[in-house]
Amino acid sequence: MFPAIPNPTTDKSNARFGEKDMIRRSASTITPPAKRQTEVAKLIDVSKCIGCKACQTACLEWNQLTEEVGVNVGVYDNPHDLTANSWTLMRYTEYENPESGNLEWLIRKDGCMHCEDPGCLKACPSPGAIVQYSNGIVDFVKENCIGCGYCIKGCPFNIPRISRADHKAYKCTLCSDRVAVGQGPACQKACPTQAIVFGTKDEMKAWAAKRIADLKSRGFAKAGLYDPPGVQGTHVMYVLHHADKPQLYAGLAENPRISPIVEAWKGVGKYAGLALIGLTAAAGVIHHLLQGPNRVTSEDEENAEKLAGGKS
Amino acid sequence: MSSLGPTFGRGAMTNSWTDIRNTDLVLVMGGNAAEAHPCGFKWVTEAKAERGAKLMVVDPRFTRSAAVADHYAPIRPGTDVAFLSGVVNYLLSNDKIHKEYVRHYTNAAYLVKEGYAFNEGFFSGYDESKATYDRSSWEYEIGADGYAVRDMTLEHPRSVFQLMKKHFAVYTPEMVSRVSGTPQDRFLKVCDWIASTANGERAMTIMYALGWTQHSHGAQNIRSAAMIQLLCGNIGVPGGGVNALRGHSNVQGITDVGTLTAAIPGYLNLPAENEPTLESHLGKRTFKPLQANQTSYWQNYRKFYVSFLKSFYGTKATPENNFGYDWLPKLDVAYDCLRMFDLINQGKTNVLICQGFNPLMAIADSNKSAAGLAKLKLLVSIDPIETDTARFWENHGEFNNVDPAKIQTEVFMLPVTSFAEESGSLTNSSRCISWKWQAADPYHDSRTDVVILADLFNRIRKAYETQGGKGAEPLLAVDWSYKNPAEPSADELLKELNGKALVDLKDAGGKVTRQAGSQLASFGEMRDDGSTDGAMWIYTGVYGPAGNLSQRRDNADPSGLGVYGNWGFSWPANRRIQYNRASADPEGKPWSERKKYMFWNGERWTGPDVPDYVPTIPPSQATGPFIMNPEGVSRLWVRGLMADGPFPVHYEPFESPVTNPVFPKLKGNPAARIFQRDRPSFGDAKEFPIVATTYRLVEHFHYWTKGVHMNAVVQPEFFVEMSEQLAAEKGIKHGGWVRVWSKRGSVKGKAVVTKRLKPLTIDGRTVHTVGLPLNFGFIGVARKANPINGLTPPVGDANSQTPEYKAFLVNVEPIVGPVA
Amino acid sequence: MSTHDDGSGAHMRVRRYSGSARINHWIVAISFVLLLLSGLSLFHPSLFWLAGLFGGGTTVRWLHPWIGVVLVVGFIGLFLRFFAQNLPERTDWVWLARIRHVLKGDDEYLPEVGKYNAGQKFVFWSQSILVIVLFVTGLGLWAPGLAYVEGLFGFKATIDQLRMAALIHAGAAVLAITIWIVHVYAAIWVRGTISAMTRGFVTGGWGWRHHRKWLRKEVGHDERSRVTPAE
Amino acid sequence: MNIEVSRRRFMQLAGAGAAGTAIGALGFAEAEAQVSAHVKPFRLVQTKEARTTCPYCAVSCGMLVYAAPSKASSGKLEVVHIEGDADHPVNRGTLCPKGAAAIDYIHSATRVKTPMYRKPGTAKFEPCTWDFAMERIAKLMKEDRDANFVEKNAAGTTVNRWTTTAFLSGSSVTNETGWVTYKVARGLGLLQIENQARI
Repeated sequence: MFPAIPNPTTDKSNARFGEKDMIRRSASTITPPAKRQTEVAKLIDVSKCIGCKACQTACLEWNQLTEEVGVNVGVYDNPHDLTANSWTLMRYTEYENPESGNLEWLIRKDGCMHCEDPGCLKACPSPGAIVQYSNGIVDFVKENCIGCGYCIKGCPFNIPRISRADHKAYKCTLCSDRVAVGQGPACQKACPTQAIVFGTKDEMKAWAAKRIADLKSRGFAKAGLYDPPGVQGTHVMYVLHHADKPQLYAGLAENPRISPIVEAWKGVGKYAGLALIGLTAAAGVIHHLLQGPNRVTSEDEENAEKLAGGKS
Repeated sequence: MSSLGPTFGRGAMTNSWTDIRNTDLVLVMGGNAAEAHPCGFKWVTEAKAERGAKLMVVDPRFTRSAAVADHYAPIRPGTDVAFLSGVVNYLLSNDKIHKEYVRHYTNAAYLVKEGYAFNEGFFSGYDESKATYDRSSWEYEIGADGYAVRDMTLEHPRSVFQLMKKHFAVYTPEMVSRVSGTPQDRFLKVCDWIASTANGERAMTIMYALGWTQHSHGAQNIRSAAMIQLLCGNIGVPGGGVNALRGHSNVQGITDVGTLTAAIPGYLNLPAENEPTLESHLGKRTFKPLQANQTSYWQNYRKFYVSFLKSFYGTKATPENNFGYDWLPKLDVAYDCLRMFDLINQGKTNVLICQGFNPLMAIADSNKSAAGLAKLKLLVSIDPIETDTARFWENHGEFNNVDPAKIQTEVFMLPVTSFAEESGSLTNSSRCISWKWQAADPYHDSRTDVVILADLFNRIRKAYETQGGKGAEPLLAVDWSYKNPAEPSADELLKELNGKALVDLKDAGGKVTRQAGSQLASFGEMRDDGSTDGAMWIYTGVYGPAGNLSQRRDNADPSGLGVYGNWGFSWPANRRIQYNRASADPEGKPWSERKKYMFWNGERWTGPDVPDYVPTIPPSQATGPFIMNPEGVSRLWVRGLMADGPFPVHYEPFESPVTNPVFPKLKGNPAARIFQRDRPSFGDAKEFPIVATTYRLVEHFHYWTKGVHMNAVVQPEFFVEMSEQLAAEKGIKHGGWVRVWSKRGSVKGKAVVTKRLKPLTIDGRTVHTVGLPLNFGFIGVARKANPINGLTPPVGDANSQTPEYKAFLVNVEPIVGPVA
Repeated sequence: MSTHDDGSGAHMRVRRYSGSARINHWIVAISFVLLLLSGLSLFHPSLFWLAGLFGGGTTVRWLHPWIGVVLVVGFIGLFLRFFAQNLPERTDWVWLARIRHVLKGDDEYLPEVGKYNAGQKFVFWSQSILVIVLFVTGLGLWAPGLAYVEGLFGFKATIDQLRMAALIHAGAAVLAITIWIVHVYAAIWVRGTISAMTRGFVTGGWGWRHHRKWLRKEVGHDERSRVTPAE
Repeated sequence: MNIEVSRRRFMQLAGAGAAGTAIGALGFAEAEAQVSAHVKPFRLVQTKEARTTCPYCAVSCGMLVYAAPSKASSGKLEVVHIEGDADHPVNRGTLCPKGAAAIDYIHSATRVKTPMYRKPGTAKFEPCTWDFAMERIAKLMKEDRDANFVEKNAAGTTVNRWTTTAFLSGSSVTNETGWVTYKVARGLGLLQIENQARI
């Protein structure tokens, strides 16, 4: 039994982390704090998930988001994709396991993975619009967001969405406001089967190990933890029955990392680009200094007049 | 509930939600706990994770419960009895039963009297013209001592045990597969796993819900399951039980309170008109023990009845007037909801009051219901939200195509407070009564149900006082001496349910044990002379001298068995596992260390729970653990307590794609509740070859949450689930529109084509099943849909009268989307 | 024929650009500069301050694409006006082969060129291509634009396509800026050029020195208002 | 509460090391007061908390309801948030998608705000007063009862029943409401009384 996190208090309490615990800030150079807070993580045990969507409504409720009533398109996934208001979403996959002959209904809660190396933050051009705290939470700061959508391209998991209403980017905050007062995220608290648990990252890894042992005992030899090294690990992790095939779970990235395209764009690209521009400008200046202006001589003018005169 | 009672003595979930953590094996069948009771289902995933328990799911669809199961077996809707009877046969023929338990704690040893018979699907005593059984031959052989005769060797051919072996022999794995469509290997795996618990070392729990009850033979589904649990010795033990997962937050409490046609609170009965006197009523129900030294708790029926009458009529109830017995209304027939809507449809009912009830959506055959509502003079809806019923007269295009001008019904919608705007107690599925506190002010002009009903009652009574009228006397006799008659408080009402001493109660020695005016601590204190009151004996103790125990919030669990004995109050007498005496062997020792719960310590019964037993009766007295039953034991064979037979029989649903493969002469349950008028509304397999079953979705609660925005967001629209094979056969596109129709009505929805539904081979034929979620309608914020019960048949279970929502016939075709 | 006194001496003036061409050019030029400034503000954190010129990053985010649209429309105008004169000729190769002389300003060693020399043609064609590239990739970065295009053609761009669009957009922008710098520098370095786009005229000497073939053609043409000899 | 204790025990079991890493104080190196411009303030501060039971299924989960004075409606206490009660032994703080969205039930677009009346043959509901509604309903019910109440059946047995009015009782009301409902309905002599237990 995963121990319940005690109920919240309504007394005034101060946030236990904030600005000075930032270790990364988009489009800015900052000095990270000397001491890092204990890293937190949310662990999603897909093998315990019943796909009830309590996480979805709890998220909407706590974050006071209003999503549109959609339609059914032949699947249980509703809404059909993450949106600026739906920060988490159950994705359902019907998988006929060729080894066991059993049908498996794989249900994965999609949402921000809170990467240790966040691609969104890397891509973000607006200073302070995306921050990463030393406990691992990657948060969007609405006031600083300009709505360019670069974070979407930067994200290896295709998570952030731009609001059509206010043109700001949104995604799961890991309920930073709740975590700040010692609570778990709203989705975690609601999860009926405690498929979602929350604690320090070490605790979550220990918890996952226990779950994986149980799954192995039930014939899932490849059960494992999804904490992808390509992004230096995540602060939202999955326990998967088929950890060798994450793509089975509605296309969970097999080896996520910040896309090389994004690396090229926001890494070497931006320096190379500036350098090229700078060099060209400098070349012009130097050329001008060395060569001086290319002036029209009076001879030229006379020749021209002659030409014109000759004609007229 | 009408099957657990006849088997065990009480009709309620045997164990508790938190006890499920102690199980080794879970069978989810006739329900979909993950979908309908997600937060209770956590105890299943907990048992899996912490105890290594296994989960099996048997369901027509691969459900959300199946998504986390270790084993899944498909089944054709309406064939659960065949499947479970197959398990019974497996256990008996392979001798995989818990022998000692069966011998001592069930009626396996009891001899059935001569004359009882079972032939080609019919029990002795069937009257075809009335479609009912004369149950007089379904009785034990009674010995000279007045007790039932037993054969403890279980060898006597007329012993229940031997009759059982004979009765179930036909349900071989081949037969089960032929009837249910379950592949034999999948069926046998279920049997094998169940058999692994028939030993007192391991326990299995069975979790079911409306998937078993909503059949014309629903009660017998549950009976079959109860028998399996008895054969395995899984009743009364931690992690065992037959757990009825009930629907509404307080449906257990409301069933206890008995707002049902023939009930009096606490499972007492409303008198019938052939019981003209109090004695004639009590005499039939004060059961004498059928075996020496048995508790036969219903011997106390009279005390509970009189205490009820004292609460109902107050000081006006006196020994001289039989405590007001004459004033009680007397039944001519039972007015269950099927009959109710039949009468409404016939125009025989003038006024309908719906309190938190949306019958247009909820009752079978919505078109029949709608036509009936239009014949009412007055319809009152007391509900926090607008219901489809309250707006039945409004035109909603093809979803409710009516002409308001032609409907003369007067309709009121009265706004009532929501759950968060009032205080009071609720009883959960596992009988635990807990208090809730008002959290917010009433929304707009809404008022509590209590204020509304008190206002109505006071107005009507005042009119009778001033103007007189028919039946004024019984009406004015009702006790209404609340501090504020306009608003009786929840506190005083719960006290009234609990009961108090009206005079000083004295023991045999004349010592005062309870002072006049003091609340009763236990129903053991109730008297039949009018010296106590108490509207509902089973709740006595919840508000005793120690105060309102439903408010207790101590979640300590010293035993680690999930007992939580100081959280709220669990009826009866704060017992958390019913029949828990059965967790020990006849000598009073636990069956095993692993399953240790209640045991005899040499002086008394002890353990983490309250013994469901007189705590001082020693094992030597051989008093049975099923104290409500006059036998003291549970019933594998239920005598005449059920309308359609003492043993379960496989009956096909009333609309079935095949002839009953087991008993070809049977056409549905011969004793089912059916009105002759409705017979023409049944379709046959030629016209309607596809089986349909209805169910709820986890994202919605019945017909309420289609008006709840967030729930509409996560599941916005009605759909029809079907297999890839059926979709291909009919040319239906995934996500495309389809029409589904039965003999009674038609609905339109989106097709969810899925691998989770597969065609089954039934008696050599391919049978398709479609799944129809029930949560949509024409009022709310979710997308509009036709009421699903426009399709369902108006036939009810023989015992509970529950309609057959789970198995009927339809046809399906692809269509162009509706215009509306 | 008319006379014109520009105060710098009485040189012959030759009309190089009509009024509408100049307006067209400056629309493109201004939008290019605005795009450059706003684009660079999102390109590198050290340049984010540029967004302040537009009222902040949010404005940049929505304004930049619309300026882009203006530029594209303007550029189409320029393209239609000038593409015929920018078609490559054999002399362009000679000119290119003698790029050393170009850089030294030794125009006398260069072949006579028409309205545009090979360098200018390079600017014209490369910017034409880059504008197309920037427009197409820009759509991928512009939510309403993308939604419109996806709706129009009924497809859904993959996230990798969008990433690639971002990368290409940035790369193309860098190239465009680089070429733009060459263009601006050339206009400054080659004195007498800017008036072509401000007042529409160049001196005859400028034409003689840099675009002699063009000048010959202009002179040989119907003179009305095109060539204005000195008094 | 013991849940807190067992949580600490878990932390140790799970090898998290020092007790300081428990979520309660979530290992934040600098746990002292720190006001942040970034992390949103916790929105339950200074709301009023009450413990209630979920209105939906029969798991009857414990819920915490947080209310605050309404701005729109003259300071009436209005629900602002609902979450599970972690102390409740059955649900342990969890809620299903319905329970977690219960606030939208309270504020549902289809919530009835005031008594509504539909006259025969008309096509709309009109608001009415409580007094009008209750008086009219009481009058119509008495008329029906006077017309159809049966004191004695054909055999002369006292039966005191009224079978032309039906009452469908909700199964989500409290036990106390259920009892009042029973008393009123049965007291009037009704036999047509049902709840959702059967369906």
